[in-house]
Amino acid sequence: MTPGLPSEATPPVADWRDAMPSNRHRYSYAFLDEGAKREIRRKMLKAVAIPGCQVGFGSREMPIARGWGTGGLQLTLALIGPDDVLKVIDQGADDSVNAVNIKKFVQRVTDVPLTTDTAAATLIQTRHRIPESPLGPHQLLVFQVPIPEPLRLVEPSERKTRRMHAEADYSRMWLYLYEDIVKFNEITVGARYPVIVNRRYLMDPSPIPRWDVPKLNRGEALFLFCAGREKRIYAVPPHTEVTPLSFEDFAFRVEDFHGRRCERCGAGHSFLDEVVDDESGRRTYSCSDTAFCDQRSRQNRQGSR
Amino acid sequence: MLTVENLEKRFVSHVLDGKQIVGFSPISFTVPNGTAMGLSGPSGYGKSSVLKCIYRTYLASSGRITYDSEAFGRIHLTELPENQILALRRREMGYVTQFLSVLPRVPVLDVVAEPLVHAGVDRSEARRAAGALLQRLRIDARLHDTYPATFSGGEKQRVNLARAVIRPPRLLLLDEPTASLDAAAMRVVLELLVEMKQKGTTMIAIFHDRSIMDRLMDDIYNMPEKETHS
Amino acid sequence: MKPILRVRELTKRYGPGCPDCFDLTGAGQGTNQCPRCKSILACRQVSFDLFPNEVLGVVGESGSGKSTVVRLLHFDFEPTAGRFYLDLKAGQQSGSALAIDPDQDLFALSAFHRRRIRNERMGIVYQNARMGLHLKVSAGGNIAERLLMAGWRHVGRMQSRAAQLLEQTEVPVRRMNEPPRNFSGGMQQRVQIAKALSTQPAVLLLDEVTTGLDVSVQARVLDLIRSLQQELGVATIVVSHDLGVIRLLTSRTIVMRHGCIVEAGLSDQILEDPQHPYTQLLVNSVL
Amino acid sequence: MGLLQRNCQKNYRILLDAMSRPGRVARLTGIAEETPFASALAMGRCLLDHEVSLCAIGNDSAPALQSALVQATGAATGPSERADFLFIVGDRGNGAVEHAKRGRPESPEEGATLVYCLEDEGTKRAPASVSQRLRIRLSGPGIAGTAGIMPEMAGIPQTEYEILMNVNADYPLGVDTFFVRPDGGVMALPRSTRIQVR
Amino acid sequence: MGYVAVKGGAAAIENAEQFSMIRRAGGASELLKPDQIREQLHFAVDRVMSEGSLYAPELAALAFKQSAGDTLEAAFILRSYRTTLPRLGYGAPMNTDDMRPIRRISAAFKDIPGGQLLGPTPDYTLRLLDFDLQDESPDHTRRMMARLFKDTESIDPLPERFPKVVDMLRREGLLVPRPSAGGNDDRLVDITRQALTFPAPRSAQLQTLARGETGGMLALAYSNMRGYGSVHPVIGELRVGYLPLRYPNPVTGEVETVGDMLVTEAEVISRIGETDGPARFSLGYGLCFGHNETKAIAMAVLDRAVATGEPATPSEDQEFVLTHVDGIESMGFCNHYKLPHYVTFQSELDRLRNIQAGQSKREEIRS
Amino acid sequence: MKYTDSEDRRKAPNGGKTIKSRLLRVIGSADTGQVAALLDGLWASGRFVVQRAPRCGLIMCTVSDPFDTPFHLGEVLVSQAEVRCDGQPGCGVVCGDAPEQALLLAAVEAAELRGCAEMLASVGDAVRRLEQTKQEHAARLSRLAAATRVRFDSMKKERVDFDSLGESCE
Repeated sequence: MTPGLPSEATPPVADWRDAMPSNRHRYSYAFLDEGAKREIRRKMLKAVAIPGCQVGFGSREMPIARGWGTGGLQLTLALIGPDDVLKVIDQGADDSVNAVNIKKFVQRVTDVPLTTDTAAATLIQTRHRIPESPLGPHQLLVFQVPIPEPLRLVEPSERKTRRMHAEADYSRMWLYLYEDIVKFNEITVGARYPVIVNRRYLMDPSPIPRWDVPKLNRGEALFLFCAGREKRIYAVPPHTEVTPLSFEDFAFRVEDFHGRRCERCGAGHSFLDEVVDDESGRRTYSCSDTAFCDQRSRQNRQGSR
Repeated sequence: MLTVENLEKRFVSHVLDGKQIVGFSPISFTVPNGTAMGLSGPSGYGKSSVLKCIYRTYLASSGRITYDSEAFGRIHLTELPENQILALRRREMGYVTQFLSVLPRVPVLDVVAEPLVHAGVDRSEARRAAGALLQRLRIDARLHDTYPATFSGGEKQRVNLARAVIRPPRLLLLDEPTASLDAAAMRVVLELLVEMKQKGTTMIAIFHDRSIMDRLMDDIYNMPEKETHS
Repeated sequence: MKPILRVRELTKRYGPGCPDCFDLTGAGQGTNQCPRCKSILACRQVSFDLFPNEVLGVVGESGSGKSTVVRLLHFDFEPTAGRFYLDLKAGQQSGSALAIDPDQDLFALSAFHRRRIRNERMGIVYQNARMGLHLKVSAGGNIAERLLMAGWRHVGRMQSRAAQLLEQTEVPVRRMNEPPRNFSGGMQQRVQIAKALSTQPAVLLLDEVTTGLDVSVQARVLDLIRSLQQELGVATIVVSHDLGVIRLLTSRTIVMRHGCIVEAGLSDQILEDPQHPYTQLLVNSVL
Repeated sequence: MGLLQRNCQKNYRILLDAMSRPGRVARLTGIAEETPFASALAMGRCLLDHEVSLCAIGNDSAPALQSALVQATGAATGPSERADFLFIVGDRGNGAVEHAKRGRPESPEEGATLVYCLEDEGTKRAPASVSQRLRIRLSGPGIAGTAGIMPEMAGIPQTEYEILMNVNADYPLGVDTFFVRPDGGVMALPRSTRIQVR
Repeated sequence: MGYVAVKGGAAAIENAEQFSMIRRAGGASELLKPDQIREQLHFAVDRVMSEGSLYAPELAALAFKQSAGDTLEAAFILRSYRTTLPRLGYGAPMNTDDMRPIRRISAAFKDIPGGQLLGPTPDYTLRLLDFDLQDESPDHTRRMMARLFKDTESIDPLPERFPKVVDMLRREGLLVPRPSAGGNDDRLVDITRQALTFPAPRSAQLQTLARGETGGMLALAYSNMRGYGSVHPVIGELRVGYLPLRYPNPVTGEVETVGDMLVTEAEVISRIGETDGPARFSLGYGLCFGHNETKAIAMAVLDRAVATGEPATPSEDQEFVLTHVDGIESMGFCNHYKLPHYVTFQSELDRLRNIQAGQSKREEIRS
Repeated sequence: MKYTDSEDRRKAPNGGKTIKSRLLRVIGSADTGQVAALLDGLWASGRFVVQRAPRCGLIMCTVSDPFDTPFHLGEVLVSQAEVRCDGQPGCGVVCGDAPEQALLLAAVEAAELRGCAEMLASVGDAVRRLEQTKQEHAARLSRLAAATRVRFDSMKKERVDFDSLGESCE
């Protein structure tokens, strides 16, 4: 046995030809080698123990491009097992090309069942959205994060942002919002709205719309975030206080869909995509969360029957 | 009130390879409370240096200065911590030189009023008192809002004096306060000093004019000749 | 009278250090770099007190360690050794509710606590406005940053406080929403001063604040500092290589060279009767 | 996927869930209770390898656990104040917990992970633990409202909780703690949990 | 109408992949064999290995074939392949003194002990399109080789090792003993196992640069040489050669040479170090897998540039350089903008409309 | 771990070098068929067992820069296998994706450590042949490289006096 390396015992082989690896070019379960998984698992535990704190890790290269969800994918692969049911969404949709691509890859290396049904999933990897229907305690939501550092907006140097986190000095971020108000009489941050986790760390909730930010606060599920390119893992455990930055005289506000409804399922309380009709040029709206929309449509049909 | 014992000042100039220059040779004298002592002697005997040693602008080389302070009791000025010296300067000691030592770019009125403001007097009240004092010292009211840098030598001297006496100190050190005053101005200044002495201020003074010394001083100390060092 | 600020044996070394560092450097050796291990002792075993209401000068040529001292006190970087105490009961009450134990060495506190102390109890004005201000953020925003750090969360109230401070520091309030990069050097220093004073600090640190300004502008900024100091009574440390600044603002002065304090005394004494060869040289060079 | 790999994945999810819900007791799978240190070894296989260091302390069995862990995982060993993982056999750390790594302000995650390997004897001392359960309240992330310590996990004396409180007083610096029983029962107290002893 | 479903993504992806395969292999020409790529396109293979940070010429050639000649993409494939492999251990510390060079030159000296050895370089070849290559005959190449070997028969073979030019400077005390800034941190870290922190130790800096993207490093280094920086490089020595990989045998513990790697090494001397003390030359160091001189020199210049005390330009800022030279990361991020962003865009749209509404309302009130 | 050179210890009776170490130097130029034949020959003895099947893995190479700071240059793909000869383990590690080569190296090592070098006669012959071809090839390439050496005829001295050149670079 190679010193310093744990190994699974394999029975000795008498004929050398029998020992020749026939499956030499097959990938191992969940793609990552076990050492990589262990490191990611250790770091995830630390991230959960210090909510909102960005924990560095030795991000591995994945077969999808950096910036295309390699962080989320690494967490998914380090977490996933045969008991899981996986859902992958991008922009709220299960069928968008990126989500399909990731699903295809994970299934190829694990064989886990896939679902579009939010309630049926044990593990959900997402880009830019939190599902509309509330998540339960048995569920994990893994976010793909392009830029984990909320302070990057105001400070390019990692060395300096690290120090700001160490000192809980978020005045530069506050100042950014203050200046927004001075200039526009309004906070202009759209998605990626900065939040404070557990009254300590400023956190980038990944580019979810403001609509989804309140869902992070005191949720039932564990939220895990990972940026592959920037090599950071962080987390929001269940029942954890997550507050968006706001002023006493300028409150945090979610996107305004007042008076608009999904053309398909009629929902008036979900995040809506704006769609311009090819022919009429008319602006219409539809649910960004396609699984949610499907479910409502189904119910509508059943109801009308 | 103030006793000087074997006080001596030598300057060591490191710039000139450690050359020693004598400020003044050892002196001893006592100034009783409420009296005025004049320092006399030819120019170069170190009269001004004595005043500076008492005010701690110069560090004495040896000897000591005992002072009965209102705030701290009997103390040795040469050894007193700096922050206490500063407190004495603010509350008990005044020092008037022939040179302008006030701050630039501050209107005369504020320069003079400042010690009162420091003592907690309302600013407008302090300015009123300063105005009156300057008027008495024959500084034209039209000049009160201008900067003293533009003043003549005599005017500057009177501003200096006004600043030192607006809040009468217990001990007043005067270094040629009338050097460039005309006769009329000098008369006013002398009046003022007499008045202060009557109110109890102890003084140590250097006057170029021997007749003023005689009129104002209770005692005169003749500076000894400097010893020459090798 | 108790000092408001006490510094004991403050040392900052850059480099690995060796047992001979202290013997081979300092004013006596004429260098602050250890010839053996190449470490630089930017300041070494510096101790002094600052009293309430007082303005203390720190003078010396560039490389003497004077800026290092104030920047260590502002927690801009970590000291190698030394202790630092603030006794806020010794001074006048300031705006913050932050309590500090007078016997607590502040260098031993966590970065988080030090940051609060720095923000709410101390103010600094740097020579280079770029260090103290965000030049692209509005003047008002620069002041608001400190208020935000101290926990202010009301935009309207911050704006009126900023306006008040700018007025106090003679910056036209109508320029409040302009970024300081549009301002002259003197005006930038005023904004820095307004920012430093915004949380009513107990100690104000001024690091070569007028160096590099035109002489006339220099004078106006110094006047402003003097009058604000007199008005607010904030204990102040003035770092400068310029004896004129020291003469104008300070009552006591420390002279530094090669990281060491070579002389300390009343400012007029330092200027008129300097004792240490280096101070004499400094004073003679001015005249 | 091999059995070992499978158990590691399953147990990791259990540990992650425990860390996400402090005070909640879960149970590791694949624990053969007759094997000494089975629970601690299962945790070790799940989390340790040659990239991290460990140290076992506590009672006389500590050296045996340490060598078993090294054998099973290839982890390095180091003094308790530098170890990434600190296994405490029995119910007290005997002064080592106070000096465990707490991380630096720029990287608090460098703080150690503690594993109290409770022994059956200790955990069966029921009367003491019931009263203790009443006295210790947990709150913070992962806990809706407040929580207590379940009796089966209450195997350490109150002073040990007080030590943990002190070590984690300067949050986010601190240590994260698991308690594991011989039967696989496991509970976590991350540094974010506020422990109140009444 | 109105609802545009994003269904059918799976099929589209499949077809796109196949279309791309056909573009590569669907033509009339004979299909390339990885061996041909490894031997005949060796510069490309070397570049893929060094940017992919995996020395495996056969796999690099395969990746290059698969990516249809896109070196970034090929390096990326190689990098993600290494994610699946266990790390067996660490090689015994190597010293490039043990390199067996096939090329070594110095620009600092006219002649060096052991001589200037041009080796296999196209540096002095005119860059004229060689139309003879359009129809190269294997016979002709073989004849040429035979002649070449015959012509050189009388020449003495090279020694196994050569002295290093910088060692001579060092002996004379002309070289700074250590890089000045950021050089005190001697920790040996592995950036593939732990995220970079700043200031990064020297080992992390060199490892990051060694796997950096040639073009990106060249751009940064060029900015420094051209004027946005202060490094005025002189190439002390540039070497291309074989470095033995030494590894402790897992059974016996004895160190064995398990293979050779072709590497390029550059030692760049910059005029007069800016540190205090006696004036000396400072050194920048570059080393990478394969034959890639541009990268090694750019690396050496950047290594020296980031040692500048107070960074005034991007190429002097360690954090700036190290966070931007990785080709896999920058390419991925650049391309991720192709992904849909309509949720975030919707969110921005909401803000913008809100602001505009507020502005026009304020203007109404004013007028 | 303390690193020692394999050549120092475990001296083979003839020539001072073990067959394993000589094989290591030339195995890169052996083709797979040739290696398989050698393996078959060894296995015919019935004394060899594959303890651990060949697998690919990575070795991180560590190099020292001119300031003697070690750093990681990058990883190298290697193949590793473990073979026992009468219970004596031997390990083979070789660059590249080469399972047969790794096995052969492991077997040779095991045999040598077991003290049955006599079994390795056929391997020894193969090594000699490989050494000869490799040496010829290497010498030709080396002469070719030597031919690109720049000659400075104007220099009278055979060796350059560097002390006198020191100034020219300032």
